[in-house]
Amino acid sequence: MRFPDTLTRLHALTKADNLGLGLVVLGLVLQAGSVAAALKLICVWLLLLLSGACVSQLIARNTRERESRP
Amino acid sequence: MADVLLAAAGIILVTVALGLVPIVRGASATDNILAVQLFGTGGVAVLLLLGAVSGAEAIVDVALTLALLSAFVSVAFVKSYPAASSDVTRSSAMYECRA
Amino acid sequence: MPPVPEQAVTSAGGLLLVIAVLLPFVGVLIGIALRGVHARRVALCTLPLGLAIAIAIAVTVLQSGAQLTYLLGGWAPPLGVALRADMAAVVMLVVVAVVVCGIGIYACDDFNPARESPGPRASSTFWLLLLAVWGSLNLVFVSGDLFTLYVALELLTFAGVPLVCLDGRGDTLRAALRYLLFALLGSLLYLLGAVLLYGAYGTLDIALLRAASVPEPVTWAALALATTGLLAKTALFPLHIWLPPAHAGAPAAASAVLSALVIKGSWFLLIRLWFDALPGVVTFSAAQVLGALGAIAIVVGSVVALRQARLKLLVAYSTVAQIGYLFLMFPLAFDAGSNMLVHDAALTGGILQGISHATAKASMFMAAGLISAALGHDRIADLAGVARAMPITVLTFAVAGIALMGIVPSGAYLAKKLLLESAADSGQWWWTLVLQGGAAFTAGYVVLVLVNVLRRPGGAHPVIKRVPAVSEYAALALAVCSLLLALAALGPLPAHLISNPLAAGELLATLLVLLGGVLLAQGLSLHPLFAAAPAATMPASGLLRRSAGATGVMFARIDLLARGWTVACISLLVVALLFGGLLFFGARG
Amino acid sequence: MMTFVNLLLAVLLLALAAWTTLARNMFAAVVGFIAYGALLALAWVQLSGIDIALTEAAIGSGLTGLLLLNAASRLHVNANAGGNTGRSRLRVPAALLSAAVSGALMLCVFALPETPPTLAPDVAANLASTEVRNPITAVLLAFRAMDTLLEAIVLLFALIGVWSLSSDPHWGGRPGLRQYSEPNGILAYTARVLPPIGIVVGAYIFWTGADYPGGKFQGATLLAAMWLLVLMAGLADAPPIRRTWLRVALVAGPLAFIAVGFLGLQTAGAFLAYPEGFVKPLIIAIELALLPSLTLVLGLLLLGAPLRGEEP
Repeated sequence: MRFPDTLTRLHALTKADNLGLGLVVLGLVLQAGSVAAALKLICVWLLLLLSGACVSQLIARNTRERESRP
Repeated sequence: MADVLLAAAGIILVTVALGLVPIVRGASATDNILAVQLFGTGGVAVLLLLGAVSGAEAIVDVALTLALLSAFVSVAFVKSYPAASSDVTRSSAMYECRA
Repeated sequence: MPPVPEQAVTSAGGLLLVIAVLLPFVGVLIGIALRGVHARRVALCTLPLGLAIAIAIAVTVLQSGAQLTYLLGGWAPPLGVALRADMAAVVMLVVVAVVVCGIGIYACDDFNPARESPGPRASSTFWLLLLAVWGSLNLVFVSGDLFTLYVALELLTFAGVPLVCLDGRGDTLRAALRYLLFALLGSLLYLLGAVLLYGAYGTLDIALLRAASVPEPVTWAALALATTGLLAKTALFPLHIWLPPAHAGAPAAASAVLSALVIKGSWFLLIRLWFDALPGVVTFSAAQVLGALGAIAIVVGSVVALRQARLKLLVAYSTVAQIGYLFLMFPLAFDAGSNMLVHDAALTGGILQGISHATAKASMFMAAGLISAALGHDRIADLAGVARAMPITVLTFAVAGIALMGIVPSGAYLAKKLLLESAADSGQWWWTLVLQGGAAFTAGYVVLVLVNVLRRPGGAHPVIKRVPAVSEYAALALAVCSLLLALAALGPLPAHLISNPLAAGELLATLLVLLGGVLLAQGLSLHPLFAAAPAATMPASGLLRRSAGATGVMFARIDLLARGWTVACISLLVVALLFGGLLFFGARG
Repeated sequence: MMTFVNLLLAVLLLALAAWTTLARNMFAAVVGFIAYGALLALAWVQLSGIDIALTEAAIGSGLTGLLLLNAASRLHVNANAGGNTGRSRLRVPAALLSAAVSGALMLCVFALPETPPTLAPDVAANLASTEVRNPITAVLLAFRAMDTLLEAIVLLFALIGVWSLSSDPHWGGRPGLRQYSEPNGILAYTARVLPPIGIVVGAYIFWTGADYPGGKFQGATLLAAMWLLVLMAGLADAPPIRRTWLRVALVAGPLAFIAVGFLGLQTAGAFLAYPEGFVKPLIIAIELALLPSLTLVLGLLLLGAPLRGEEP
């Protein structure tokens, strides 16, 4: 939490989003009971990947424009 | 095994909670929403872990819902606090006064 | 949990209860689907149907002599939900139907989408909300389940709040928001109480709770919370933060709905809770405090009402006082022998009081609305000449005033008699003072208005706009109803209560009440009642009047203070703690 | 380990609640509230209230979050609003009183019996006759169906109230303000990609509700959120509230519910009873009819009063 500005913090956040959750899901998939359950877990991860990507783009732009204005 | 998963869930919770600390200290609005985004992701992870521990499949549905809506809230934030740019323009004019 | 046999079956004709609740709601749904202009038509079709169903329920109950029950979905409580209609519910159903019809006829011309003002928004919304309030109230009266009652409260709140800001002015929006927030706070407290009761007894059914509940900490807490929430929604002093601005700012027909009907929902629910669900848990001291809050409400509400410069605010504050009157039955219904509240003369009197207030206050608001529409203002000091220009409306005001005062030929008179009798029987003489004093206060502000409208106009003809005759007659009809309906509701009249109204004792009591009212009005009103009398000739009364004026200012300050958000919320907590403590210590002592 | 996680959750919940209440900055409080909603969903999962967790995640955190964000940004424009206007002298007694009430409540809750009386066994015993496997659905649509019907109607009342806040020239017009965004921007992209997924998830949550946690309300919330996403990106515009299809769709759900109720009168002998063998199909039919109505109501409630009359 010692990153100097919002954009770098965003950078750190996306790591947690993508990689952290990905690893958690990977671990859980290995011990999931059924193929369907495993697929569902992967779906959750994919969904977060997608939404995370979109949202971080949005926030980044929002930040850049906010900071370039004043 | 369950203990390991629970420990993981606990660690994620603590980390996510630490992520909230900057808000307490009065960070910018964007930082706040970043913390919420992190909270959403962390919540999803914890839910998945808890689901694996308790074996209740429906918990994954809660995670799905949370994942979808945390993205939704972030979009709402960007629309509510526009940077007056071309991509995202005014969304929050006020109700006109009808005095 | 042993099921209570006679309540676990649907009785013949029970379906009427379902229809009574759903008919207005279906009207709302169809009204939404058909858009604005048709809303009024749908509502006007629904009104007579609903009245007919209310009467049918009354006939069914009177013929069978037992309460009407309907098990929804065929599931018996505690699993399912039962609708029940006892005598009290039937009376309320009929009276509300009559009042809603009266208001409908009155508003027929006001809220006509074909007219320029108030515009299609307000006129279609009003009719939908009128039906919505009606259905919600019916649900409050017939529901036998605490959670369904919570839903009914929610329905009532969401139907009532938009009525406040129908005309869309900024200050009415503020009043509506105030009402919404405080009412939701009340709902939440009630819900918390209901949840605690379920946690303790595993049922939400009122009849089963009555059998299962015992005085213990959870029940005390639940009752204290639910009572506080309901008091906040009924706007009993000091929780009347939202009432005066909301009732005074709304259009006249909407004020009539709000003041005559909406607050009766939470009031009736409180009766259900205290008398039917947990009568063994309430304590003498808690009932006394409820009555005491009522007494304070009478004094503060009446004094502040007398000091208003505007007619609609005067009527709104008189509601604050009348609400206090509605709570006097709680201490009087307390049976020292069984240590619980009992269905007896005091409850009958209280409900009679409630229905007289519903009809009389509706017609009073209508009369005030008509006067204000005709004159273009409602300043009390400038009402001279109205009596000559609008005799029917002034007659309405007077009749409604008589009904509220409880002097001789009215239902409220019987109500007062019943309450006085209970007070004498149970030895609680102090409530006699409150009952008579309250009547004098009511007389005060009725006389204040009447004196002003009867005054000879100084200048030109004051009326600037003609009001529709049908509205005038609708208001008058409701006022007359308030005299008659209560008599009908009582069924066979208890003979010992009826005495010759012209007998010396009765006449003296009436005169005393009126005289007290005149003195109060003279002392407390903003302008001297009889301005013609030169003030210099009465130095003593001048001094008296100054001190009375100081008292008035003090009460107005108290009212203003109590209606601040912070103080109101603190009062809420204090009342909750107070009731919790009283139930706790009352049960010990 | 479970106890540790639960304890951690409880502490976090309390801390977040306290902080949300005490926050001076309105926006920070909103953010705190959204996070609190997510945390509360976790807590409900731990309490085995998965249906409630779903609802909390959807309504408490998602839709309410949007509502509060919008409100906060509007008040922000109104700079003078917000802040502490209460009398500071009264804050200490108010806090003490609140603490006293909470303390008394806590004592009462601790006084509850160790195994509280509950209707859960009754519900379980009668579950078979409702033909659904999710006990929550059985309670909501069989045992206490009336409450569910009335709750659907409450939402419509609230919508009437919200609409009535419009001004006369705009009555019947489109709610909210027209939203714009760059057609090829990232927001538009998000609003094109997420809703299909969201709709599938919403439909799944709705469908699974008969047998597992889920149902019409949570499904409708997700669908409404996706609809709002499309509106926020400016890909579509909110319909004017005078549209007949809109109004019919709004009331179709509750009306169908009532109709099925009266059908039960004919076939099963009681209002809102279902004939044997058709219970599950009828329950699903009611839920299916309520789904679009609820979606529209929730979306329109968040959009607010009509602010635009006829415009090009």
